[in-house]
Amino acid sequence: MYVPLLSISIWLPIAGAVAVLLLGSRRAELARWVALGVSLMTFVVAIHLYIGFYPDHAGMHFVERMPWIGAFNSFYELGVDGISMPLILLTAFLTPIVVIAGWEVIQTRPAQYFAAFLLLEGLMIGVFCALDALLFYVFWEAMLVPMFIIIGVWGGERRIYATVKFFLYTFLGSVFMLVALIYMYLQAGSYSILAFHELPLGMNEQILIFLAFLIAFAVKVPMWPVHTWLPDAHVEAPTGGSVILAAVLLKMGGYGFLRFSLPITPDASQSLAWLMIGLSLIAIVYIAFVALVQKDMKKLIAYSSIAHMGFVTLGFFVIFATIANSQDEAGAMLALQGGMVQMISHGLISGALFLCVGVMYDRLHSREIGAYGGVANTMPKFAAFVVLFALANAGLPGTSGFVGEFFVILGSFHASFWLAFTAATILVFGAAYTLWMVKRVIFGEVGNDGVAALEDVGRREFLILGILAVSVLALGVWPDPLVEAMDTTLRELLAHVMESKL
Amino acid sequence: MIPTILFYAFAAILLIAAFGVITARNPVHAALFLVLAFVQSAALWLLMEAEFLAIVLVLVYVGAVMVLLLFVVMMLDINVETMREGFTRYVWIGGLVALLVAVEIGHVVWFRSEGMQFLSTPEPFPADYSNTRELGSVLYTEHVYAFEIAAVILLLAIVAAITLTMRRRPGLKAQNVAKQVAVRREDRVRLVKVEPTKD
Amino acid sequence: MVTVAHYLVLAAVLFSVSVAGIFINRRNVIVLLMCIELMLLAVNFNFIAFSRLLGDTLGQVFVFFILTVAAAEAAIGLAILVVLFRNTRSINVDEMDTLKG
Amino acid sequence: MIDYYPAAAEIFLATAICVVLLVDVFLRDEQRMITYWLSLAALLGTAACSALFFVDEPVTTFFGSFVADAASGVLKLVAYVAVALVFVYSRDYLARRNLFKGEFFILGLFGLLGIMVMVSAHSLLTIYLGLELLSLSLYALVAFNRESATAAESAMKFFVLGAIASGTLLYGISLLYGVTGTLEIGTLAERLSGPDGMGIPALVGLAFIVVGVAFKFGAVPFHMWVPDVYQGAPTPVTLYIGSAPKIAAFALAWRVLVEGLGDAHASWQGMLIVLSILSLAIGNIVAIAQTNLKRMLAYSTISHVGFILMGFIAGSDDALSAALFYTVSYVIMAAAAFGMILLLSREGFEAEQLEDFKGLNARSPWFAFVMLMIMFSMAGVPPFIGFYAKLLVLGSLIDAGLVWFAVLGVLMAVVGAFYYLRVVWYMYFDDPLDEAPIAAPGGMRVVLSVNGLGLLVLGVFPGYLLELCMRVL
Amino acid sequence: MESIYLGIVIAPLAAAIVAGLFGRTIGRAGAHWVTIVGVAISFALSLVVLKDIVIDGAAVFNGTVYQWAVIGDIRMEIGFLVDHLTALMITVVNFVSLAVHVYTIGYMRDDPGYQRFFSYISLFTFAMLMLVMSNNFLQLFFGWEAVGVVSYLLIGFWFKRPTAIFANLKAFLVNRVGDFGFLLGIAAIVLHTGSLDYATVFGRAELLDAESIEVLAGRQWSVLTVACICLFIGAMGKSAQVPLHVWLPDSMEGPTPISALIHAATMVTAGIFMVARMSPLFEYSEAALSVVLIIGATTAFLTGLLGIVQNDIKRVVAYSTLSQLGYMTVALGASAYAAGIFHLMTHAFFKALLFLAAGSVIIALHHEQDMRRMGGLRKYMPITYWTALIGTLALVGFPGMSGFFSKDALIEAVHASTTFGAGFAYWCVLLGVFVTALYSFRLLFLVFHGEERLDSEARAHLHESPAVVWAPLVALAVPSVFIGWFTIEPLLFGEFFADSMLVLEEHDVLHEVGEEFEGSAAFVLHAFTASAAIWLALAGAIVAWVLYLLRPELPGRIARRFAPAHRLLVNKYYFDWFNENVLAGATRGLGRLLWSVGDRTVIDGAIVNGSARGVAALSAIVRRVQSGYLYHYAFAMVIGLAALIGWLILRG
Repeated sequence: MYVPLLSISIWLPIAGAVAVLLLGSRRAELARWVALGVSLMTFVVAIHLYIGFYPDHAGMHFVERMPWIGAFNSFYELGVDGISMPLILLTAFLTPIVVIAGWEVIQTRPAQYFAAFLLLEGLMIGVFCALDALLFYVFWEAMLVPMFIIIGVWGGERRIYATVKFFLYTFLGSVFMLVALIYMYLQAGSYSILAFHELPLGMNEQILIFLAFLIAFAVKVPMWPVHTWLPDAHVEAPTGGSVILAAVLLKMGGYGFLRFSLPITPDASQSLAWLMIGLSLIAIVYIAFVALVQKDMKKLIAYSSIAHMGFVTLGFFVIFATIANSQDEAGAMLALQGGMVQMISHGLISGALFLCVGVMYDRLHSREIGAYGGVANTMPKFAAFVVLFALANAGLPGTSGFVGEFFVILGSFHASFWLAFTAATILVFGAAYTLWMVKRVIFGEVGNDGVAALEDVGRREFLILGILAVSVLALGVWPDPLVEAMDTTLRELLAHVMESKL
Repeated sequence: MIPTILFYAFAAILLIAAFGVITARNPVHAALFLVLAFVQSAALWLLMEAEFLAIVLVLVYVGAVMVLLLFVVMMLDINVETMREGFTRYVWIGGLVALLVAVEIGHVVWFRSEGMQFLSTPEPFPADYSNTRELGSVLYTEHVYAFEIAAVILLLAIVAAITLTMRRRPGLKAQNVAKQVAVRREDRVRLVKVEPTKD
Repeated sequence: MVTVAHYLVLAAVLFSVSVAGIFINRRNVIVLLMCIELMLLAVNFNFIAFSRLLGDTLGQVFVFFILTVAAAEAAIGLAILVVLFRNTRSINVDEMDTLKG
Repeated sequence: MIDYYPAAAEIFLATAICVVLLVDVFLRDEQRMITYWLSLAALLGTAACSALFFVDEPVTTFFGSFVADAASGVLKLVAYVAVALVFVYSRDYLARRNLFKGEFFILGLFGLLGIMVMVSAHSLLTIYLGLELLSLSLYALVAFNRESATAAESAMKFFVLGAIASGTLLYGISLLYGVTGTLEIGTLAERLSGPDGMGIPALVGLAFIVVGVAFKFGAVPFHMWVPDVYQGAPTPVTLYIGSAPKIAAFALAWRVLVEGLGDAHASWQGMLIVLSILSLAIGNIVAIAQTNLKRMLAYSTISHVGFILMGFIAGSDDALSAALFYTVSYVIMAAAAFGMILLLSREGFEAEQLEDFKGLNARSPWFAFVMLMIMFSMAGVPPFIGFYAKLLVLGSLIDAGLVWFAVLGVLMAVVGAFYYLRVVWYMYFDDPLDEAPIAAPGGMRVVLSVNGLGLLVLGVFPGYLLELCMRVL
Repeated sequence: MESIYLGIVIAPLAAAIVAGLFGRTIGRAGAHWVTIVGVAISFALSLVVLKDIVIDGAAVFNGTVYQWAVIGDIRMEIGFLVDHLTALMITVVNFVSLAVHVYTIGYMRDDPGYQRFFSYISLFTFAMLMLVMSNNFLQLFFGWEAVGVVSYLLIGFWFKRPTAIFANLKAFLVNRVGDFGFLLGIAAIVLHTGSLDYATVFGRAELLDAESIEVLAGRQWSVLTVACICLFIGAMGKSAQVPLHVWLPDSMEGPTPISALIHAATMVTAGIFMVARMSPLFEYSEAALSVVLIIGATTAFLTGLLGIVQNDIKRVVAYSTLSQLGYMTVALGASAYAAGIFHLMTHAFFKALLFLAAGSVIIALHHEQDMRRMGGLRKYMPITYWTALIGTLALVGFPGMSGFFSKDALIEAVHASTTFGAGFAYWCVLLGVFVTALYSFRLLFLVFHGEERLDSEARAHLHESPAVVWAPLVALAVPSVFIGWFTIEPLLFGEFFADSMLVLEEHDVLHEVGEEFEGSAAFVLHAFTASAAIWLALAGAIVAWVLYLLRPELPGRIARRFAPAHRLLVNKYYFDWFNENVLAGATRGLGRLLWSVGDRTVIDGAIVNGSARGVAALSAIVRRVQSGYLYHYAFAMVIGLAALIGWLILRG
């Protein structure tokens, strides 16, 4: 029997969102359970995506195609490959966690809160499996709406500044992409992304299109110097919002590079790779310095996210130099795989770290590092989780955080020794800012009466942190299932990118 | 020769009147200048053998519209003394822009009308030509649609003017004709059987 | 000889004068209404001149309708003027500035 | 013999207006609902006539001064819907303010007739008359609340500026007439496409006409009336002005510029580009500083006009369809937006300040959501219809090789997004300033909800409307 | 066999997980039992392996456990390489670990984090075993970092102490600097050989040497040299070589058992082990070997000097460890890998012994660590004293003790080496012997001899430590005394290591030393005649006796006399000062600068918010055009009209 798995995983959460909204906040308890149920069902569907995925098959899986807007020759076309499937899985995995995390904490308009997240989930999955550029763009932009609301309604003190900044920043970025998409539509006669991949484009066109994409994706990733929305958005967003923002939304930038920039404009990517690598390195080093001096935990993690996402972009764009210097695709594959694994892993780790900050924030209502100290005394279980996730964030082998960084550093070595050298500084800096925070927050004598009165994690919190801890460790100890799933797709991508369109 | 002299005479008076309209201190004077301008225009139109429109302009415009205008001017009772303030300060820039527009259009019709007959004098119509008949013959046939719309516009003007200006003043004593008509004998006269008094 | 162009230039000058009148006049709204009448008059000149040049009646028909509409317009304009005056006891252009920005 | 059938809708409406007028005269104040229902019935009848006599191929009648074609049919139907929405949204507001008079509906129908005349005009004369019919009803409508000084002020400004604009338009028409000797649009186009048809006098006439068109649209620098009138007019009238007449403006531009002066596209393209850029910039930038929602929406209109003009600038058939689509979707959005203001208004309280929307989500989550959809749609965020409107016009610009202009457009859209977002943040992120329940009647709630949801539904399935727009032009 | 190998690593891991996650359920006794049993099983199995490989001569095992990831044609796997080196290492590790486990029962008796501690040390054992048993670079790095993390956790075990959590952060970061190099080294190797597997990589070592890489512009360096130096930077971090040694003394903030286990016996020697393991690479790079040699020699001498001025009992031992690690490194640099490993082994025993003895003293004095408040403890703690004495003698190289064999052979090997820097290294290690003896006996005299400087309360409770504490001391004392006798020949000159390590013909210094080797006893005798080392050691001991027992006022006078030198030593050559104030300070300063200027002022302030403010300001200005005056509106229209017409006319 044919089951449109992708459509289900998009529309099930959206329908769930409507249902939750209709239930309303007066029946909050029921709304919570419905939200949890729907998100879990979506996760089950997403697992089926993994089960039914043939890693050796290079093309799209689970393809669905229906006419959508005839006038544009635009189709409701869905499909996943090795790049998008893990990201969908990540999305579907984190949404139930976010729902559970907000279970008791969210008391103002809970139904809207959960509905917003379900809606967001559906739209995010839509972004990852849309094969029609117009459809993609619709999901891509529509996603901003629930996120805008989430940060703005349930956020912290400066939430309005943060959410407006977030919205305008990303909106500014994506409109340029829209122009590029329209341009290519006019060239190709359809909005099919796969057709765009094969579209012959001259160098100047490619450069302009690449830059348009760059603005869109760089904002999302975010890359230096268009990163400043992220710390604000993260700091002000509610815990769930931060989690989704860091774990999934940022990945869309990376996904965009793989799905659009590289295959559509391979020659421009090659000729502008120096720019991308430069920006990535700046992100890694510059942001590390900045992260070091943050006084706000969420801000620190946000900056750390930027630095870690720098590895993603570095991995994606270092391939040209690697291939050019070695004629060997292993290095390039390492870099590509590294970028992808880093995205998944960063999703888990940063999500977990934001949840940890959320746990503390729920108790003391402060994100300041200075407001804590010696949390391990009163919350030993929690402290164990924080230390684990912090170490994972610092790229400890055996956790998922290591895998991506390892691959990327290895992959960039062929490009240039100093490139790998600079990238590898994250070993030191990442550990420095993360563990320094841990030192000041978790360790030490009990900092104040507030800390003294802290209660350790409850069952609900333990559950979600435990699940994340297990997945972080599992991915670190055995990344092969993930790597294997992506391998063929990335190999094809690499071959495609290396073929000039000129 | 005579038409030329007449043209310049009428045109001069027309322009003077127009300047008068925009510079007159008193709105009543302005209205009267406008009447003068209309009359001069009617004369000029006669020179162009548009007799019907010339007459209409005098009858309808000067006769009706301008009277309405004057009527309103009088009714509103405006303080004439303060009417000129600020005038001189802006007159030069206004004049400059107006001059610019006039020069632009004049330049175009005089120098840039290649292939057009703008600089020719049309032949006069034959003596038995009736401007009114010509207009009449097309107005209700070719232009019946426009004519009907014009009718609707006039209806609209009536409705709009009434809507905007008609006020039911409370406390105003007026007859309610409908009520008067609808009144029945029973409402006004009650027949009472009065027992005859017995003295 | 008086050519069509003479009439056209006259109309242009008349048009400019009326336009100038609208923004030179800072006090009285009634004068603005008169300027509008002048402007329509200028247009009428154009139509009649062209009608004469081309030797057909279309232009004159147009003038006919313009006159009609101008009358209606004048009626409505005066009605608005009356409403304005009743509300503010003033018809000064300078004082019509509550809506701005 | 004149063929009256193509003009059945106009004839029906004109008759219906007379009937409503007559009936209204004999109604007592408390029976005024009859006028309301009669007006809606008139709209329904007109729509039925339009639908019944819908033609796919252009048909001209009345000696070439009237044309019925598919596009005009669609435009008229949209106009009916818009006017119907105006009537439905306005009823309660008017009733609460003692403004519930038959004249409102009658003037509204007069205006609609003017729009229809313009849409179906095939002669510069009928275009002018239709324009006047529409404008005169609008002047009267703006001043409709006779107790309001601001309304009178805005009506006066509107009137004077409108008269200047129509004078300018007339001047342009006179020049064109002088050059071509005709007023009929088809013939005009033919004669202008001749060897030396497009001389300087014709071009100057064109400039005058562009001014008239721009004024009707409200494009910068001929936009000055828009904010003042939107703010000063009673909200139902603002709703009216903000919606249906945009169709007339589109028709004016389409009939005159495209059908009549299509050969001069290169000449008016440059002018429209300037107007469009100015409109985008001024509209979006000044809207940010506004605190009055009606005024903000006025500036928003100006910016939307900048986008509509893009369709004309690009000039191809698809581009015109894009402009048409934009116009139609804008009408729907604007109707809903002003409908929201009417919804929140009650006795002695005009919900026209931005602050009046604060905390709407706490008061009514559903209508906050409707407003959210409207705002995001106006900002051009998918999956709402406003996005496709922008997508289409931008696409046509890029197709015409004006990529830089498209980039400029999207940048301005980003600037514009800010003030739409502000409405959403007031509704969702701030606490309500007043807790009064929404007093609007059920019918209006339903219609407004449908109107708002329409933005979403048309956004998810834009295909039908899109193809319609492409087919008729 | 494979299941045995798995058992060796899994037993401690399982024990760690049980003790860590279910510590509260199984209780304190449960925790120490489960972990001790886990490590005991592992130790037993490692003995089996040792016998199997060394005695039975079983084939070297090199196999994969599972595939970690495959990318391109690079296979990344988790697997074991069990050869002689591995067998020796796992035995040593497990032995010391077991001893420390037992010792901990006593040492940590009253600590609230009892179960956690056992979990950590068990986990550490697992990580260390993974490191030494690895057959590839990936797993090596895994273990490498994992031991670092457990070390981090253990140094900060008493997380309430500000000094402890400062020290653990410092330790982790300094180690990370080393790992940074290590990772680059791995990258160089993987990328140029296409494999992570030891066997494959070693097989291509010569090819690697032929390839060149441009690190500095215009300079072509051999990939092998670059890789080896990078790898050695990792070793410098982990094995605390100058200048990355700064973390080790601070790491004494952790509980003493882990100082013994991690910071003396096992983890810090991982670097030594690694270089030995990589000998097939290092051998082909003269430059790398020189670097190793010079760094090691510098460390050996300089850090030894610091031990003289320390007053904290554990810190003295820590500096001693640093110095001894320097010795091992020197051996590696001289291509005497076997000597390095040999010293590693003997050092593991006697240094663990010394630490545990120090710990015994510390618990007896209720966590007093300052030697100036000790003295004369001999009579209160005889077992501790004697075992400590054995440890000290072994450390200073008293003839016949284990340390004597390893150190003397090492010095001989350096003497024979021709690698660049060998002369310098030789003098360093030779003088180091004197220094070693000086600080070692200083410690011994200050703690156990002389007058009692204890406070009265401490003296009242003073008594010998319980059996769980002294039993491991004894257990370690035994190999400290004897192991050298039996192992020097097979290890250094025999075929014990077989093919585990590669030494090129021209570097084979041990062979040279071995030519004169005629049995352990002869080696002892030979030392008295042919080596200066033993006399230097004696001199050190005497000087210590004079200074700290005979004339205790002398040291202070000397310190005042040579005040600048003394200050230099007390301040540890200003390394910490430099790191904290210059490096860390500059980093934070740069961070603040980038944040406040780069992010907040320029990007956010000027560009992002600036453009927003700009638009708002523009808006406020432009809206004034909408003045409300009708004539302005009309004026705008007319201007627009005039402009349009004018444009048309001018355009033609």
